Amino acid sequence: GSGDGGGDGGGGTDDVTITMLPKNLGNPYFEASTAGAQEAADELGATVEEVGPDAASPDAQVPFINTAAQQGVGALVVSANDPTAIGDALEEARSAGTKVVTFDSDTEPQFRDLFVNQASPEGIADKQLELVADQIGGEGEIAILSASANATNQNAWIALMEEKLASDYPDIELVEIVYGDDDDQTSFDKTAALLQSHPDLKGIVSPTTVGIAAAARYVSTSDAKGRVAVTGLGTPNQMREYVEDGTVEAFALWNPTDLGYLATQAAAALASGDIAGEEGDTFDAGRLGEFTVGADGEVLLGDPYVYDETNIGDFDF
Amino acid sequence: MRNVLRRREAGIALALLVVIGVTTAVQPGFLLSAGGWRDLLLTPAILVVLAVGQAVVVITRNVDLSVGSVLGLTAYLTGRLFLAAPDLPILVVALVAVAAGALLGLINGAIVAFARVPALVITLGTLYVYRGVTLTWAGSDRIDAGDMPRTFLGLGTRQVLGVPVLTIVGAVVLLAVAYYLHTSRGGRQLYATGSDPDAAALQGLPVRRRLLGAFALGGALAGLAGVMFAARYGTVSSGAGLGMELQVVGAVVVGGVAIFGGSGTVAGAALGAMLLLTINRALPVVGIPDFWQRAVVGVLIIGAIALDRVLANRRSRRLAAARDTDPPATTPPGDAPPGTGPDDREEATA
Amino acid sequence: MRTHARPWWQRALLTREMLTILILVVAWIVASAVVQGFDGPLTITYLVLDVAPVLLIALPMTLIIVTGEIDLSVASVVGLSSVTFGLLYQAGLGLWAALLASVLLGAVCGAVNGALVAYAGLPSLAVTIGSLALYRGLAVGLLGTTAVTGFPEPWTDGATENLGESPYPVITLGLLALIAVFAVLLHATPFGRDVLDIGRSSEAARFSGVDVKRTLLILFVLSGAVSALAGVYYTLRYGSARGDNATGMELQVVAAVLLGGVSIFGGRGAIHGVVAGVLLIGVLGSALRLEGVTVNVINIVIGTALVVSVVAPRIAGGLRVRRRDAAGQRT
Amino acid sequence: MPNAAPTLRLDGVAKSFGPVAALRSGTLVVQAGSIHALVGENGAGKSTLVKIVGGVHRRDAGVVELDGAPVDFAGPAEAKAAGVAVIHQEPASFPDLTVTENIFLGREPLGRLRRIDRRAMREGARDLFRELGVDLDPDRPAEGLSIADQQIVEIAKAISLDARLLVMDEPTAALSAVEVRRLFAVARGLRDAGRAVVFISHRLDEVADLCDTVTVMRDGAHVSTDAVADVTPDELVRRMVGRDVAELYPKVPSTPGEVALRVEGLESTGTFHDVSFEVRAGEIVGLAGLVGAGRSEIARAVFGIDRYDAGRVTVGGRTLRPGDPAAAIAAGLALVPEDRRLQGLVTESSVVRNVSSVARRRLARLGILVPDAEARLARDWSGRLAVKAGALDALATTMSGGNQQKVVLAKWLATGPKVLMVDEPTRGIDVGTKAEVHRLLSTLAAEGLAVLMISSELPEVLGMADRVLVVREGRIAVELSRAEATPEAVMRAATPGATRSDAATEGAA
Ligand SMILES: Nc1ncnc2c1ncn2[C@@H]1O[C@H](COP(=O)(O)OP(=O)(O)OP(=O)(O)O)[C@@H](O)[C@H]1O
Ligand SMILES: Nc1ncnc2c1ncn2[C@@H]1O[C@H](COP(=O)(O)OP(=O)(O)OP(=O)(O)O)[C@@H](O)[C@H]1O
Ligand SMILES: [Mg+2]
Ligand SMILES: [Mg+2]
Repeated sequence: GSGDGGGDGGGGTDDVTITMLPKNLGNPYFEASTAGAQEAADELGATVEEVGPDAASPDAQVPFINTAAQQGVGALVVSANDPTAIGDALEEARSAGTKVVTFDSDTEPQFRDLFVNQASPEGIADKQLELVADQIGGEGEIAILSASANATNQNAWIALMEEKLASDYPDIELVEIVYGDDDDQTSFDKTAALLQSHPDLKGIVSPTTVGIAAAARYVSTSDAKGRVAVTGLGTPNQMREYVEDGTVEAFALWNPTDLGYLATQAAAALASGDIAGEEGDTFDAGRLGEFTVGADGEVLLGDPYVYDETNIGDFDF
Repeated sequence: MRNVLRRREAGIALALLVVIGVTTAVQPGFLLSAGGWRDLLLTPAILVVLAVGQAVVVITRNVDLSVGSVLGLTAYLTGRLFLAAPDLPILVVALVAVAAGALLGLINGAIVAFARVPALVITLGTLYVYRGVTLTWAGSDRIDAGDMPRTFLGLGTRQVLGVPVLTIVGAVVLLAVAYYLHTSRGGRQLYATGSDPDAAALQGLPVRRRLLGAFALGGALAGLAGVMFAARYGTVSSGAGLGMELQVVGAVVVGGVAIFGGSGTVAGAALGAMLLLTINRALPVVGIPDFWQRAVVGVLIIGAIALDRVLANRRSRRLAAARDTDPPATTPPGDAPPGTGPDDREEATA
Repeated sequence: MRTHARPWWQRALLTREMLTILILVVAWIVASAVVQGFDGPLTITYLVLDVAPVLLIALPMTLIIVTGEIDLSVASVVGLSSVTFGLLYQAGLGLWAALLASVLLGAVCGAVNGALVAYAGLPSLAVTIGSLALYRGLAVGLLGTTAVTGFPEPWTDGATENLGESPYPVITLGLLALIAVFAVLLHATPFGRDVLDIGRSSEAARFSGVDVKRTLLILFVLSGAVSALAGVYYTLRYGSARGDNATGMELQVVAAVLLGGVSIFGGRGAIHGVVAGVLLIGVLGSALRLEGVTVNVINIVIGTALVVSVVAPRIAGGLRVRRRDAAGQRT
Repeated sequence: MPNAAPTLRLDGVAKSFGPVAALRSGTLVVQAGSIHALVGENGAGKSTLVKIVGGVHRRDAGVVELDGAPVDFAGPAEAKAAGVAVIHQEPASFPDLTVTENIFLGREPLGRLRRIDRRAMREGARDLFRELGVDLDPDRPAEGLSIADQQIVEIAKAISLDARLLVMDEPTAALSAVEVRRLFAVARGLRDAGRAVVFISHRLDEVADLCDTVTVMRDGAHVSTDAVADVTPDELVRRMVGRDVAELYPKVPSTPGEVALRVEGLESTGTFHDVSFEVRAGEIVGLAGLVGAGRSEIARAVFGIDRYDAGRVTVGGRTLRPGDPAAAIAAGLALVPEDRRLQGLVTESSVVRNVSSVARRRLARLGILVPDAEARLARDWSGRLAVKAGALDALATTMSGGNQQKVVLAKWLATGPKVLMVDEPTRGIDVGTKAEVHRLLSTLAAEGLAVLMISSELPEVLGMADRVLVVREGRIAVELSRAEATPEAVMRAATPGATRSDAATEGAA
């Protein structure tokens, strides 16, 4: 590795082309991360192009990965819809010389060069449990509204939350996990079903931005408002309405713009040969400062940030 | 015929009551809480409106697969209108969306009627096209609750005398269309057109106008459903209504509208929509995991068509028997039954 | 009496299939000239890999649509077979045995559709919308939140590997073989003639001694089995058995078949047209993606192509149609 | 009257369908208060002319006048509005609508707020049926109506239009004698009320009975118009064909051989009962009876299209599996069904495909069809039967009825059958082709084929059959030898509870 930490020393970034491949288009979370990617690319003089399927499924992502390989782009920044299903395509892209950076949702480590992690899974799980425990007074029934049943990151967080619940929160019972497929309507209807089947439910944790907004929308208009707490991971714009009307007390999220920014910086560093993605490599990520590659090729953005009534007005994404 | 049809709709209504009854027995809140009662009425409202429109199209022996895409486009349009002109009266926005839906339906209808090409193919094409237009227009943009007026979002959940506003909208649409189909010349001609399009042309019925009307109505109702979607869910992304076409067709079929046109009622279609969604909500309550929902819905659809076949068979047997026992005065007596043994009926529709 | 009203070259060229083939050739030439990266060897590799499942399923679908029926449950059978293949492998069954069992299950799924359509006489459009939900529900229900992965390398590689140094994946051979089988079946066997006759008049076919019900059953079984085969391919290609694999693919398949000139009313269609239709969608998608065109525009292009492919011949023949006054033609 | 403009006047009307000139020069003058017969061979252009008058087709050239005023209908609705009612050759009813709705479709009586007045509509239907002397339930769906009843609904519809011109395109083809008489009474009533009626039929006896004027058409052109009383049926036939018809029933004598088809105790609940008979090689057996007696059903069951509850069918000593037409074909059975376009032919297929549609299984080598084998077979057989078509790849739908029937016969003869069942082999076929078909059947029988002929035309049965089986209410009422088979005897056996005189009249009809 050439990890001398000098992103500006590489000089090869101005002709780097980067393809940004989110889970799906039409998702404001990824819109924010792509904005960050664009920002980084502008600073670096690289070009970034966002492509993606209209529904979040791995088979729909593969043709875009193939296309990136055909075009011979310098780097591919992707949020994986499945840890293995897109692996082959990624490997082919890498063998065609494209550097692969996953962000937001990882593949198995052998398929990519780097994973830019928004927050450590433990950090995310802990934060959400903290929030919900706080909001329901430390005891009662809670449920989880997840994205799709196969989403890697969701499942990892849920597993950690279950562990932590068992050890640290004996009075909180997780009664059901449902899947809203990151679809507004499905998530909305699943929330309704949750409240229906668990009349004593005290809180809903939704570790996905689509889910938490749908859950908040449902709860805000039902008699569960004020009785059932909604928290999880959401974006300020989607949640503003529900924080203001009191449905939601507080929720968490890292800054997706920063995440896209960091992933693009890392991708550019890889593509220009500044780093190789080995553990211990360091690179300069513009306004975010210097980052070090950790074990398994992971780069950690930081801890999730808690949004509530007091600070939500400061954000617009 | 009336009686049999009535029995068909009564059957679905009964199934619906059984589902509600059983689920309520397991979990009283399903019906007997304020939220349960509201959701029971509110959840199917959008699908009911779509199913009524689809039923009219199917009655003419066509199908409109683009309704999900039309819903997505008009729901997004609704949001954009509010963003562009926050002071626009809700009614105006709704009318614009309905008109847009009618226009999209009219495009389908015009291609089908004038080029004389199958609706299944055309609307499969416009399913992609309309969705593509929404995606292009919206990109990653999304309409959030904060983008739309509170009063509008309120319509999505408000109740009048214990009945949600959207449910009232669905009921009004249902009654109006049912009344039209039953009591007007145009309505009967829709049935005739679906029953035998060639004969309709030979009779000089305004087949094209009827087809255009049916598709435009279907589109307009999909547009209305788009407005309802925006009001109810509060967020609209470019994926709104994705894949809904098969659910709507499923509801129509469950409701006893023959897929080959000419028979069935919009009331049946509406009941079919209610049954599908209520079962969806009931399953988790009675302890069947989420994942198996679709399987149950599939069994329901197949069961409904099979039931229709049984009823139709029984009806033709009855008609045949009537001819045998009570021969018309002029036809020479004879006990040769019509070519309507079970074998024949199957061939006719296979 | 003359055997043919038109000389052979007119009969060969003035067909609906030729139109699709022509458009395919033009699209290919234009893409090679204009789209950067399209003429590379990877294009062919990815094209074949991408269209393989749709192409596979389109073959039996062609025969089904030619009889005037339709099978919308195919993508759900892909999902179900993917799940059973994965589960059986996980349970320790050999891969060949798992493959065979999955294909058998697909055949059973097809047989259920076929029995309901042919023997119970239910409309296939409605039946297969029902079984679309049913089979997908079973697939998702069986596997729940999990996905089965970790299939042996030789198998997963086999699904994507190229033939030696050529740009053609190994599976090309299998695809060509199946295309040939279905082309012969439809165009050069008495069975294929029966299929066409059923599409044009199932009553007349029955009076000619065609066992209409059995023929339909066979077609649906074929459709189920081939879809299941596509499901296994899908699983191996992505190395992941999931209940939601290939969601929505049924409409792609139908679109490709219709683009290939098969009449949705039945009685008309040819395998070569369908192959061209499938490839056309693949080429358009590939070229547009390379141009950085987003999925929405690709949707619009495919949708428009479908509508135009049906409407254009009508407009071209519009004068004739108007003069013949179709209203009276069918009476 | 002669000074007033005729109700309908057509002059030099032409209509082509692509290359087919269906109508070259249609000329017809119909006076008010008259019933005008229009006769001609199949494909003479009668229906095409009717469709132009009814607004279904638009003419390419010529003049159409109603009461002296030129008209050019853009659609059937305009024709209706102008007082033209047409009963088309193929009744087109809407199976899902009730009989009443079928009759009043598009013209429903309206009540308050332009809503349909269902009671008035039902009363209207009742009145019409009373006038026609039929007893149909106005509220039953049209689905499942017999062809005869469908035709009656069409007639009721046409009458209810209260039109000044009523055109009936072969309305009697499916009607029983009683119904025909009722229809004639209605037609005469209309005539006496000063309306004009056009009547198309291949049955010249009906023409003589009902009409006052007759127009003959041939090859899409007008041939002659005369008072009915002035022309003999023979003369009409000569004009229709344009040549003298050789003998209509050229019966070739032959000696019956082995039993080729044996039917024993065939039973189908509600359809036919205890049907037993034999057909020997070289023999033509006629199956006579009233429409609806169940003859077609017997043939369908024997062939395996329909299932039966009891009994046995043996062909050439081999017992057939019930409900399996393929097995019947393999044993040497062939059925020319009664509905040519729906059952006999795949009309959207070419002549080649139709002729080879059964025999092609035998043409396959290792399951694959040898190129051209089908075309060779088709060329051979269409040549032998003198099928007239532009080319062998012409679609069957473009051919005239008679040629279509020859294609159906060719398709079955190509299988080399031992037993040929023909159901209404000459229904709706012109006299020239009819004679050809008869000669063919006769020759085939003489060559050793066993023929079972179902026909509602008594002269045909009597002229062709060696033996006649009379079916009444699903049972074989009597078997008559050629010598015993007089019209009276057949009709007496066929008509349930008929008096002698009744039977005699119907037999003559
Ligand atoms: N469209 C129809 N739908 C249902 N049944 C019909 C229809 N047409 C005819 N039938 C019934 O089929 C039977 C046979 O009718 P058809 O007029 O062919 O008499 P047939 O005795 O079978 O044959 P034939 O007229 O040659 O004697 C009759 O009982 C008639 O009521
Ligand atoms: N829609 C059409 N397309 C092509 N050819 C047609 C069409 N309609 C009729 N013809 C042809 O026009 C000619 C006249 O047909 P038409 O039906 O008028 O005869 P017809 O005198 O009524 O015969 P029939 O006694 O059999 O009813 C026939 O050769 C027929 O094949
Ligand atoms: Mg005619
Ligand atoms: Mg008959």
